[in-house]
Amino acid sequence: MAIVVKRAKLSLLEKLYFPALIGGLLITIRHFKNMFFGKTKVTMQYPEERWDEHLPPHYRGAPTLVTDEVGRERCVACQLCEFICPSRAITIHPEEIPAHEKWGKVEKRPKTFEIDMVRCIYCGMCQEVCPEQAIFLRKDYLVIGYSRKEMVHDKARLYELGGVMDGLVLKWNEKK
Amino acid sequence: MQLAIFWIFAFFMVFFGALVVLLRNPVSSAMSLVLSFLFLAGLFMTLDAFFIGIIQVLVYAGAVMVLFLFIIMLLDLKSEKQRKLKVGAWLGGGAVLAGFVYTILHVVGRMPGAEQAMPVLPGGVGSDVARIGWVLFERYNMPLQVVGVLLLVATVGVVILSRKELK
Amino acid sequence: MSPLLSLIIIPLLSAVTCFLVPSRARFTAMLGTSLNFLLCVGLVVGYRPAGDGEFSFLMQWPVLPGLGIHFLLGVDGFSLVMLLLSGVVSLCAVWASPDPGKSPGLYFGNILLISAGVMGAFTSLDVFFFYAFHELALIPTFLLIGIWGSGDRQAVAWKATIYLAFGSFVLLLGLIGLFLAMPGDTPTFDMRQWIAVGRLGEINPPAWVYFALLFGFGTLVSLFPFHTWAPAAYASAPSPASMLHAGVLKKFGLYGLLRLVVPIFPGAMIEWANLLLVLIACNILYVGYVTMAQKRLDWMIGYSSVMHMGYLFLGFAGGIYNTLSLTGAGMLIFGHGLSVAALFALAGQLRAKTGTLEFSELGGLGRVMPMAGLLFGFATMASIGLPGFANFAGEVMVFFGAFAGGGEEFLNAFQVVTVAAVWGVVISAVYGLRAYRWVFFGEMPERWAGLKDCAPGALMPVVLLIVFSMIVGFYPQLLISLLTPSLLVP
Amino acid sequence: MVTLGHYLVASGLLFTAGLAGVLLRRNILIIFMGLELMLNAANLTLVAFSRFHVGADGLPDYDAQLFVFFIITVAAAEVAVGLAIIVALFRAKQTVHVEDLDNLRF
Amino acid sequence: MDCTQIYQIVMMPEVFLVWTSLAKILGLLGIVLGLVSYTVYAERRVSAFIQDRLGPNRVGPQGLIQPIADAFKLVLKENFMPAGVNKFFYYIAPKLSMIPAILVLAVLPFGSTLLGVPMVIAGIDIGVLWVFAVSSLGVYGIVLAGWASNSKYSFLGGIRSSSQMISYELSLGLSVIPVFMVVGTLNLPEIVLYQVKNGWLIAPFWPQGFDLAKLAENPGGAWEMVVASFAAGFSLQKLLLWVPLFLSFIVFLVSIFAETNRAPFDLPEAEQELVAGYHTEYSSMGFALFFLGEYAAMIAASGVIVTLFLGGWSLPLVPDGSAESFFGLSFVPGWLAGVLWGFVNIGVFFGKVIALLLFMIWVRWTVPRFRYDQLMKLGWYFFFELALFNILLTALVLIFVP
Amino acid sequence: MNPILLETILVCVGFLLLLAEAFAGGVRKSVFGYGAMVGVFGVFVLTFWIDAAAMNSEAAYSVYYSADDLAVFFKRFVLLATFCVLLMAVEFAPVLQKYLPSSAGGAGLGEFYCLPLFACAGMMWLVSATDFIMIFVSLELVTVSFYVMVAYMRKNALSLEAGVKYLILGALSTGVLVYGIAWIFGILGTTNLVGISQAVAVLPPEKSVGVLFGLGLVLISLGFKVAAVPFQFWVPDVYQGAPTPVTAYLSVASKAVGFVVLMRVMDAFFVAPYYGDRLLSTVAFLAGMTMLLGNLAAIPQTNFKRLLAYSSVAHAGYLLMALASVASGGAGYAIAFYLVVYLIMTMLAFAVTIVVSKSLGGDNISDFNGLSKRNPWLALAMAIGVLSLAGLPFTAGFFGKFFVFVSALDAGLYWLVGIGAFSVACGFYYYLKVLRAMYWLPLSIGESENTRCSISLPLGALLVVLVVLTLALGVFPSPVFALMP
Repeated sequence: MAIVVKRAKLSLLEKLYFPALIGGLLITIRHFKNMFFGKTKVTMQYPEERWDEHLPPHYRGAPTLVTDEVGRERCVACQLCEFICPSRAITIHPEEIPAHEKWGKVEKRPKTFEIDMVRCIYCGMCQEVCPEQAIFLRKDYLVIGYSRKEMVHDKARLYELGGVMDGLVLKWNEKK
Repeated sequence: MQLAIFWIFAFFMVFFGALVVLLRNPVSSAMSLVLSFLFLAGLFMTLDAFFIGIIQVLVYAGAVMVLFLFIIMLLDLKSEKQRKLKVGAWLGGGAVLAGFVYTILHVVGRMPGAEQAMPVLPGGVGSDVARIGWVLFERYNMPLQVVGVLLLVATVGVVILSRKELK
Repeated sequence: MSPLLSLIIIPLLSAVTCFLVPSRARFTAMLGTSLNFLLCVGLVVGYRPAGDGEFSFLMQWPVLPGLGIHFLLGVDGFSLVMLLLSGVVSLCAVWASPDPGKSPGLYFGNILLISAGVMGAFTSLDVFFFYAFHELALIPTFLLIGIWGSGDRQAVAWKATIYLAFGSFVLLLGLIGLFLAMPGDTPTFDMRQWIAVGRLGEINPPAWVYFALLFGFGTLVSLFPFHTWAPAAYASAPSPASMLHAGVLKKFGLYGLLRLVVPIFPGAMIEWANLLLVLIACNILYVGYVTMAQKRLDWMIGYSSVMHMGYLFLGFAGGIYNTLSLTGAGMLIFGHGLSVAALFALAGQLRAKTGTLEFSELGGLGRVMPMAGLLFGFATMASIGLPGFANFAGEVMVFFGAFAGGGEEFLNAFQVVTVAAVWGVVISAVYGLRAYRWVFFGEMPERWAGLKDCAPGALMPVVLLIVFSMIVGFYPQLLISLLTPSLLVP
Repeated sequence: MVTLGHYLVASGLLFTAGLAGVLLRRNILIIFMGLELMLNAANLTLVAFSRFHVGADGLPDYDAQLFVFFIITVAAAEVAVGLAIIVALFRAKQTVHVEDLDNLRF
Repeated sequence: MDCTQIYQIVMMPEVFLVWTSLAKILGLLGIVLGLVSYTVYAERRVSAFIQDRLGPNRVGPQGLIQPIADAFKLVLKENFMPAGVNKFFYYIAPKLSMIPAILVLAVLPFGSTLLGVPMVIAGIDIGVLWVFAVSSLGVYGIVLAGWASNSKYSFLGGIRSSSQMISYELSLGLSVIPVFMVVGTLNLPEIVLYQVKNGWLIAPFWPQGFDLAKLAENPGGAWEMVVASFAAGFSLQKLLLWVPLFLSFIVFLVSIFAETNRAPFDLPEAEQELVAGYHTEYSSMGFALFFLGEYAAMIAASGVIVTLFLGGWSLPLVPDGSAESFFGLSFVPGWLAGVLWGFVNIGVFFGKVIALLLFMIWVRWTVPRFRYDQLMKLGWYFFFELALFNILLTALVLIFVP
Repeated sequence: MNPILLETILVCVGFLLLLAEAFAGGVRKSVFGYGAMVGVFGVFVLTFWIDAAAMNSEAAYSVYYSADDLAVFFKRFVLLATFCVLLMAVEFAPVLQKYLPSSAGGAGLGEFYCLPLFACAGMMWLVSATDFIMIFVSLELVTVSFYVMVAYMRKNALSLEAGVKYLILGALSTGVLVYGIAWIFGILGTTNLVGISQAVAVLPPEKSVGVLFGLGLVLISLGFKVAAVPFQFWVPDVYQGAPTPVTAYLSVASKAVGFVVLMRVMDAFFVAPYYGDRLLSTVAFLAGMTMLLGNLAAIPQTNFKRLLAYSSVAHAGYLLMALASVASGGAGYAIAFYLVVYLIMTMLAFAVTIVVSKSLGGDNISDFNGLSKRNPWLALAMAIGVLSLAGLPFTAGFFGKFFVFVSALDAGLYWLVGIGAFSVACGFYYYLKVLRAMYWLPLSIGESENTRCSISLPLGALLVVLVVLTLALGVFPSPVFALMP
């Protein structure tokens, strides 16, 4: 059913159109003036000014892998993040940790861990799902590169970005 | 110089005038007509009829032909398909046209004043617009009124004929 | 106001009344025509010639003085004869008309319009109205034939109307030519002045005018090559229309010829006499033979009426030389009008009774319709021109006049044609009597056994016509005294 | 030297071109354009005559230019009405070809 | 051939006319084309400011080199021709839209005189008519572009544009008639001169009769002079004329918006409805020409408005280029003073034009777009009648008020 | 009263009606029709008070506007024609309405009643015009009004076709006219008819070619306007397609003013026998062809309006014949009178056609079948109308033809008269076809005699008046002559 919207009845002044027009012009010129004399401050001059110090605590940047305070990989290559990732940005090849390694107690670790940043949508589900609290979205927003290849973060880069994270639950700690 | 200008303008005027008839695409025809009118306006200017020349551009090129173009586009007329050529009609038409051209040449050829050069106008007489204005309002006031009524009738007519739904 | 005006107005008013009150149309028509008839008789009785070439009962209204057109009425002897004829035939036509069936108002109204037209034509002294009144009959005829006619009525009506319209238009052109040729500064359409000017020889119209008039009048009277419309039209038309048309209206042309052409074109008439005579000979002999070949009564009567026009033209052609011929023509007009009207009336009755007029289907009707047979015999004899009927007087005068017309030379054209014309009488006797025999004598087909004789009311008009014819036939002087003064040779 | 004859012949040819459009083309719009060409040829003739026949004061005859003015005005009105009719026709018959205008025959 | 001979040849009237005209044409074209590109820049900047943004400010200081960068970008892009277009008209349409706008400039007096040369390319008697005639040709480019592109959006844009321009040409033409009735000439330089003498037409009781030179001679009596000149310029007729002339100005201004397809009448290129209207299918230089054509038309139109209503190159205090002294400065010789004043006049003219351009930009980013039927209604039912009525009003004032 | 006020008043009436129509919402549209009629009639009455002396002879318009007797006579003529047309238009409204795209009842009718007023004013100007500029301008006013009126029924393809054809041919004739005028102006240096006749009188013969050329073109164009063969081919289509009142208007008023212009133009050139002779022979030739072709082509027609169209061509032929015989002196009267009677009888025929087509939905001759049984009086009126067109005595048409032929014979145009006689006979043929349909032929199958055509009171009155006039002028034509110049 069609909905009939009644037109508002305009007064003569409104019908004349010009007062409203002038009113509008005044509004826009005020904006112009404020902008012109620098009263309005809304725009950040980006490359020179950066967001970094203004970023809120809950900011979700690029996903990264972290090590614990002792330099261990926290990731156990459970592949839950790969599974949950909505845009299929994550690719993990697990491998067994050879027993001769220093932290050879647990059976698996990622052989390769790649996040395709062209696909990543910064949703944070990988962080949420991670049982080991090994993957974190950090505050890096400048994810740039000259080629697609560069946009794929491999394990080394992920750890480089993620750095060390300590003070977290370490379920397998005693085994390590 | 004058002759050269004349020849250029006249040639292109007639050339584009002929193209109007010869081209198959109505839009091309219309645009040729516009060009023909522009050169015609140029010829008017060579005859020191600036006002007429400008009015020519203003009314014909600026309004009438836009209207034409508008209508052609509105009706979405495609290039004319090659309909069956009516030889009789073309021959008859051609004969009439040839006869007409011959008549004109004959008449002009036999006209005593045709060889006369363009008289020089006295200098410093001011704008021809003003003089045409004077003639218009002093001498031809009544035809002007008649034209006014004519325009009124045309307006009413166009509204009647083209309005989707009469109210 | 002249009584002549009432002659025109009565039928007109009656016609209008017929249109308005169709149910009483026949009565109205009878009333109107009777009145007119009585008026005509009264006029004839009361007429006292005012002098040679003078007219009585004059009345004049200016219509277009600038062009000399007046509504001018007046009569002399000749017109009175024509009026009498019109009066009688009009009355008889209405009287004898069978029941029209559909739209009686239109039917009788049209008949009355024709009547009014002829009355007007014969009383007008203004050439313009003389012509105009004749045209008044054109459309009523068209309608009468087209609606109530028989046979191939539509085509016939069409042909006749176009023929007549064209002929009369040429006639009009001729009249205009004559008008323009009139001497003097004041234009006039006054017939008296035209005649006077003609008699004085002051006018010399161009030759084409003569031919236009001859063609125009000739077409109306069915002169030989232009006659083809006539038999068909008469055959198809309802009987009153044929009666009026063949009996009266057609005579308009001759009236005009005698009235206008004779005084004005003596020279042309003499110069082109031979041409005219050839046409007349054809008219009598050729058409006569064609008449003999007819297979139907109505066609026969139609052709016979065309053939008899030859005699009239002979009278006209000879009229340039002597009055006798002209008077004879006038007389013959009267006689022929009566006889042919009577024949058509009877034919109409027969058709109404039997539904056919084919000779091959008829025969022996005299046994069941004795009165009709008797009257038909009288009418046929009148038509042949046996003594005792007006036709005879007319024909004799025409023959004498025309024979003498050609001058002293032995066997000149006039004499040859007159002899041929006399032979024509024989021809007409042959076909007339043969038709009489075929219809009323001989073996009667079974299907006609039940026929009744015509009602007296239907036969009375025929009686009236024959009686008139016989009166004049026995006492021609009655008309001659009226005709001669107005038909003096210039 | 430009003479009156030059202009007259030019205008005559333009007129002929217009006439050719009217006679030879079957598209009403093109025919209409041809008519405009004819009118303009007449305008050129008028202006040429007016320019070559100077009056006593040495000026062109402005009556003719005025006439041209009227012609242009009237032609514009005519075009407006004409195109309205043509559009209406197109709406009714979906054609602008004179050959398709065949309803009126006996 | 020595220098004097060359000088003589150069100063022959015909030759002089030719080369001065050429110089003027080149100069004006340079200015206008520059102005065009910077109007585009201004549009972007102003719109940004109005919307609390900054706009282009990277290329060059405050982004001032941006137009040049844009130009390079456009030229270097691929000139893409879609399938199914009518090639000839597709190719020619952008040119057609550019040419008329530039031709209009020919009759605009963009300055007084410079070394005795009038600063107008062609000071013809039918100047205003020329403006209308030529600007009315501008529609062809748009219409043909719309039609030739073989795209529905373009086509609709072209159709809209043509009917819109025809409709508003009426009120445009009618609205300036009061000006001619008051001034009595169609010659644009003369109209400006009239305004120099009698005050701007937008405000006909503008002071008259004093210039800065006189003021400089008698600084003490400055106030009296100003008052006196106001009084001299004032009359009842002028006061009353102000009404119709102001109406004229409004109608003309609004019609110009419609004629140049500017918001709020930019239906032919309404982005939300028609993508970009008639130039949807154009890229590279074709697109650029349309863009430039539009802005050139704006400049030309502003020039016409300035000339007709806003006193042309004149400021009340600025004498024309024939003045003998420059602010009474003794070290400036007479001829130089003239030249300087000439430049000042040119500057004044373009200053006014720029002001108007800014105004147009300002309006564009303020007013929402009209609906198509509203647009037509406004033109035919309101401005047309208003312009007619205005003529009548002017005539009445001119006749009945002395 | 100054004669120029007449047209002014008429235009003002039209203007006011248009305004009233635009702003008065609920008024019945026929009111505007009657209003227009009142206006026309008022102006008609005013024509009897005009005083040519009131025209300022100093004024500019006196050069190209003449209020001589001819002009006044034809002004009245045009006004009467407009009056009849308006009456018929009111009657025709339901048919018109059917073919207009309108939701509201009566939309678009108001304009239909106003347009004739403007056309009428144009024609009044035209008959007064003595200058080619004025002639052109007012002629165009008339023509443009007719473009609109002819194509008015725009949901009817016939009307539109007629409109387009009239448009093309009208514009063509305009172009030719203008070109012709340009040449005449070029050689003679003036557009004023008086000036032309002065200039022609002293023109050296070697200059006459151009004038002759221009004059020929003007004649061609006016030939289009008066529908002379071979420029008649638009006539049947346009007449058939146009709304019937407009057809009547076109065939009467537009043609009449065309003849007035033709007379005025020819008059200007008669001072020089060089042109006079050529003009006369040309016109005579045109007249002959027109009569012949008009009549012959009318014969096979089955549509009554188309028949009337050809008959109108034929009548143009008779008029041209009169025009060709101006040597006789009475030709002017003949033309004027002929046009008057043509007005009456054509209006009569068209009025009946409107009644019939409104009731029976068509205007073919077969739609008249058996009309005499249905509406005897209507049939009688029609009969009188067509018989008058055929030129039967005692109808006005006869006098018309009579005068024409008198003047033609007077001028010695015998061959033309011969053609004329033949044409008249043809004319009888096709007019009788209508008579045949009405009186002879039975009703079409499935129709009863009781379905009568209803006639409204005003139209009935008009019919009666026209019939009476037809008959009265057939007997007594002098009143018309009293009004004539």
